[in-house]
Amino acid sequence: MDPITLAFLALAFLIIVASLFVVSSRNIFHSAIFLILALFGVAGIFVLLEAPFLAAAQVLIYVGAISILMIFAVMLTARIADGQLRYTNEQVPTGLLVSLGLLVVMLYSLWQTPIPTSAAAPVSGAGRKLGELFLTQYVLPFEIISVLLLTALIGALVIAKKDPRAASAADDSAADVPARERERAVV
Amino acid sequence: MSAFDLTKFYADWQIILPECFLFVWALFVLTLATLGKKDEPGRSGTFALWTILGALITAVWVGVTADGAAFGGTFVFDRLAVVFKEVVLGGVILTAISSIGTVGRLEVHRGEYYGLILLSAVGMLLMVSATELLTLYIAIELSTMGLYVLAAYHKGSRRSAEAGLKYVILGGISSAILLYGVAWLYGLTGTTNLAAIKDAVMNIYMSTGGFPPAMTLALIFVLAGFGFKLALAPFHMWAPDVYEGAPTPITAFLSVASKAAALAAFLRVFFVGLESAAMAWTQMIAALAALGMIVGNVTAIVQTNIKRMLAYSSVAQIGYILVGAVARDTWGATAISFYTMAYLFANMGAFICVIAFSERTGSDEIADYNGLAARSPVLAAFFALFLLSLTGIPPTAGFLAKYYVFLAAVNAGYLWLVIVGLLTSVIALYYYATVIRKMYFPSGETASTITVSKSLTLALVISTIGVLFFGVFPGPFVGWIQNAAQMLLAGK
Amino acid sequence: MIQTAWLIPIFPLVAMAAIVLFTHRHRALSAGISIAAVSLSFLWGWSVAVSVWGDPTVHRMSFDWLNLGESMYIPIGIQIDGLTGMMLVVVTTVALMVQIYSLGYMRDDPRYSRYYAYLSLFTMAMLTLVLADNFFLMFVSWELVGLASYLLIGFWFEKQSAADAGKKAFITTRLGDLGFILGLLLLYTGCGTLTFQGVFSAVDSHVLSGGLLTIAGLCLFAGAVGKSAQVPLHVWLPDAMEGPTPVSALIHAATMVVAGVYLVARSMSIFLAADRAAMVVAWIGIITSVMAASIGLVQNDIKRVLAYSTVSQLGYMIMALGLGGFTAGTFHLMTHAFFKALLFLGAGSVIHAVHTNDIREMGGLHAKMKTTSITFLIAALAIAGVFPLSGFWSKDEIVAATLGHPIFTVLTLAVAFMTAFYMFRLYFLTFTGKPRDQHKFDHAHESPKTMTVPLQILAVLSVVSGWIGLPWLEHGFSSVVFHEHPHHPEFHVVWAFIAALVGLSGIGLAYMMYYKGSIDPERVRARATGLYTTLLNKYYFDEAYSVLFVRPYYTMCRGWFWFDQHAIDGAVNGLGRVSVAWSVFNRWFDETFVDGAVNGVGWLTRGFGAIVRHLQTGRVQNYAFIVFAALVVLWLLQ
Amino acid sequence: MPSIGLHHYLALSAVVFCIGIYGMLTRRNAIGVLMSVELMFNAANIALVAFGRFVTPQLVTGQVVAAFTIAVAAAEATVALAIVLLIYQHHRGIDVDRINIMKW
Repeated sequence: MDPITLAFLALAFLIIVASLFVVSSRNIFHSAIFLILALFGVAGIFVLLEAPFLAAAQVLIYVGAISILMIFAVMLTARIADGQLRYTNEQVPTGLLVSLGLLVVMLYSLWQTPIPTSAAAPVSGAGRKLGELFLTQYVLPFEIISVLLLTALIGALVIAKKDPRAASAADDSAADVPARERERAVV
Repeated sequence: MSAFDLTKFYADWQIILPECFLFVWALFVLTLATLGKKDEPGRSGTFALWTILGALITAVWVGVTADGAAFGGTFVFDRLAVVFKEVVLGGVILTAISSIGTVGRLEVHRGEYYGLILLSAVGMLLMVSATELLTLYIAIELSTMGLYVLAAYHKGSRRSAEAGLKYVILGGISSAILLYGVAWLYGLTGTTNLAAIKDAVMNIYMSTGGFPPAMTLALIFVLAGFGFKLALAPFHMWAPDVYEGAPTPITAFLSVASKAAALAAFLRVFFVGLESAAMAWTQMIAALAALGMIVGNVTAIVQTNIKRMLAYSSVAQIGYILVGAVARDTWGATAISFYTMAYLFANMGAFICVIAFSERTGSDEIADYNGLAARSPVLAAFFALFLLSLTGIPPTAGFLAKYYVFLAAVNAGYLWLVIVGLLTSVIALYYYATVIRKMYFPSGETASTITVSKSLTLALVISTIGVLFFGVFPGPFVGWIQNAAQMLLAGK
Repeated sequence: MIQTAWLIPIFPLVAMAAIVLFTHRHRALSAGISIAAVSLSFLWGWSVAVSVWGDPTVHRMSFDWLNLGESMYIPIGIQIDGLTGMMLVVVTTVALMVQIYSLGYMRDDPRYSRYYAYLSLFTMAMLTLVLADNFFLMFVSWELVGLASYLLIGFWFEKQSAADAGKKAFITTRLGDLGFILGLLLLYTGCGTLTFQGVFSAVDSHVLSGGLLTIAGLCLFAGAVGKSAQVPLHVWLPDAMEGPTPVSALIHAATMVVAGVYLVARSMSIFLAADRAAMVVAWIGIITSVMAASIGLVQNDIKRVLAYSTVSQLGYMIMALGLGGFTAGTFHLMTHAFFKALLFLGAGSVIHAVHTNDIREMGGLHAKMKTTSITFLIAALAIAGVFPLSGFWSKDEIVAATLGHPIFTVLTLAVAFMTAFYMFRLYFLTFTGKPRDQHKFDHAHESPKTMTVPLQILAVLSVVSGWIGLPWLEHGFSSVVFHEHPHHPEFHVVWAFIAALVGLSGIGLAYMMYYKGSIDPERVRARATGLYTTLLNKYYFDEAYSVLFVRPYYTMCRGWFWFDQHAIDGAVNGLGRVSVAWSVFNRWFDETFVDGAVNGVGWLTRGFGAIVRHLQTGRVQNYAFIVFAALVVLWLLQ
Repeated sequence: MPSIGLHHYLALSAVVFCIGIYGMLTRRNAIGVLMSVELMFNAANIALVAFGRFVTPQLVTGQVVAAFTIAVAAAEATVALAIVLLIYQHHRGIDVDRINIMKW
């Protein structure tokens, strides 16, 4: 067994197991930790696929930013850190069914489909090439993504910023519920 | 790497001028919002309006002067782009006008509201023109990103927050599904450029005499991604809840501008990129269109909230629009584009009526529309007109749109789909007529009169002109659309 | 005049716009504008009709409305030939009479201006319909006619039944319209055009296959079935009597309901080529005719008798058209329009006087309202087919058209008999004998001039309008209305005699039962209780819809719901709060079943919707589940 | 065992995608749901890079798309988490299946 195969198997195992823990861990904080593990694994896969730049980006952005953000959010919202009675909803059997069904469908499609692969060696200096492309062929999406990030920034700011009316917000929402209940009673 | 080519640079950026215009002014509006101590309600709105008008004019100007592709064929400004950009910008203008009241009631973040609308509109404009999957995908994300926030903009309201959450979660998975589909298309064809995909798909078909299952899977994934943007059944589930919870101008924005942009992208992807795989998706689209018409109309009947009713009705409307897609030819593309146009004015108008009504009464319940004709004859007349257009009663634009769509489908041999469409349109008539009846044939006493604010009246008048003008004098416009559709299909 | 014929529908359109925009606060002015406009249409219409009378050329004027080369070409234009001329005369005349009549009849109504605006809208749409030179424009105005009818039926919306009736009419006829538009789409894909000229020449040159032609013909006929209230979509017309009586006269007797007849007559070429479709037309016509006439025998509401009479007479026309008697059908259309409008307006006059619709509370009114009584009598004689009134000539042609089909002949004569009988039952019960409600009788009075003058004019027309069909007239009806397919029925003296005799015997029976009293109606009723109740309940049509559609549907829904409750709910757990759903469903069922009324599709889908909505659980993960499940299902379906 | 090829990577990607779906469908915690969505994005990225490596090794299209995707996912996560915090303010909890005022 060559080292590539070995590395792939190890990484695949790591990713799958970590992912399974992400979706099934009782404690959401543990889920976040396993997510970081899985994301590291994906970065490893990128290395195997000879995409070092991407692996770096994965670690920096995903592991460094997104996951940390999630952990913050977990801490901000976890009133009772653990010991939640039910961490899954009632969709477990059907969810399992559908995700397994889709998995079967995907794997079957994969096996039945010949994909024309090229034996050519991957381009050397992918990172440099990427940088070039960002500024030439893909300059438009590159610009758009900056607008996108700006939008997300402003949006998150608007949404997350404490509203001076936050106190009254609770009243509003309290008023919401009876209205809905009334409506339901009419129905 | 070639040397920097200034001419090409200019040509590229000239084509993308409307988007740039909109973006730069969006930044301006945003800056203004942070500068002002107490943001005047009308100021950022006025700026936004001028911005959009400017973009509209720019779009027309670019459409007239610079016809062609840019950025290495990832972005085009063809006639179809002009048509849909005008539709999208029309939707944005009407949204901006009708938001004035809503924004006035916001305590904070007034400027950001318009800024986000404009940024989202930039994404929509880009969607209309993108001819490459990556650009398209990111444009879609840009347009949705602002909408997530806007849906949750009434921060004091639980419903609005809930709308935002539902939208962002389902948006996220749809985005992932779409991305997965894009990945597979790329893997199977080796490219992300729609024109190249078309050839590659043709090659796959020629060499194997069919499509591998993964191709079908990729198609389904991409379709599901678009289904989310279009609120096409069964991917529509988010729509009623988000429509109900979001601020009503945003609901209108979602249901019109966002869908129009998605339809343009749909045309580019399915009528051009996946054209040679048509046999694999036509049946699917037909089934989904039928499902949309049935589910949308049937569920709309039992609604008691007007926004939910309109949400389900727009699920049905998307079904009608996609009836045109089974034709896969110039007729189909023309029918879809014209329907989108008719739908823009009618649906937008209907939502503006809802805004006008709830601004004065604070209610979105259908029951409260009882006797509206006596309380505000003008508003009731407008609303009735828009509902009739949605039903497809002449001489409104909705009638011709339905006629055109059905004609395209009959011509393509999908008689059963047309029959489903016609039967469900009777159901649609039933619930629209219920509202009209409530307004005009009231039971019991009616309350005080309702006045409509000036800005909303303006928006209503614009919509009415649209509904009637394209219903009565569609000739030149439809000719133009048809021309656009021909050019799209010819691959120019 | 022909050059400016396009003005004819413009006048009422302008009137409507003027009323809505400017004069709706001034009652008299609004009415005046409306009547002035329709008078202009009247003058234009008559002069156009006169100038095309006997002129075999078809005048066409059109401009491009939508011209997109091969894929889409829809001109908008008008076409004037004998048939159009005749329709113009009918529509403008009746519309003018009704509008004048309404001056008196609607005098005290608070929504007077709105009423005239609606009438103008209707007149505009109807005139466009008869002037159209293509199916597309015809369909557009067809829909507008339906809309105006909806508004006018529900005009007195304070009555719940009126508002319901309006909606019922709108939706029932809309069902027929589906057929119309489907036929239109089929014809367009087959012929590449929708102009009458283009379609009919394509049909004549056998461009279309026989099967397609039959289907297209039946689809068009479905439109006619809805609009002209033929079985099984006739249920809306009697309910439409909730509208003001002049409206009933205009829309539900003389103009809108004959739109279907006009459509079939106009599409003559199609039905001549598709004889199977034509046979269906004939059968539907005669079934409708017999059924409606027999229901008319026992109704006690003066307007409902007339409503069923209208359905029955429309069936007559449809049947004649189906049997190839195009002249007969259209000729009867014209004469019927005049005398039926007269009957309705006369009934309106009576209702105006005694404030009731029930003939059991009338009687002896001849003494109080001579003009109404005499004009009503003339109309009744005309519809009964008494020589030499208009009905005699047109009915004779219908009988002549059935020759060669013995069943049709017999049934036609039976309907003639029943028609004469119920019409004179109505007449005798209303105008002769002793007053059965002395109080109402005492307050009765002749209507004002604005109402009686239209009655008199229509009475004259009811007498003379048949004479243009005199068989020995050189430029008679048959030779002018259909130049392209001239159809000269022989005048059958024998059959004319038989038909007249049948009519007279119907009158005679009514005379004996309700005037002289030599036969006691009660005893007849006692003898045939079953039949009587069946008729009184209109053949249980509404109930049958309930049994045939609603109840099986209910069972199905219950089965589905059981499934929902036991199987899906356990699995998805999102399919809803069962108890609430159950109560929603029960309420829906109660309303549907207890009300007993079948408001058609609405109720059915409502129940369906009540169930489907429960998929919308409000929980985002259930939604996501549906998304992913849809992915799998779609893949499996491929 | 054959050497590792495109299909292996794709199979891995499919498995991760479906695990993400499962988590998305069953977790009650809104942040858990978002984490599952991130897994789905990552699965798509694996597929993209693998396709790029094996189908068009001379181009780096797959990597370009994946790089953009990471940015998109970041933006999406930011907005989503902000909305989750907003929900938390209203409901004092972020159980997705309890957020159902609007339905039917």
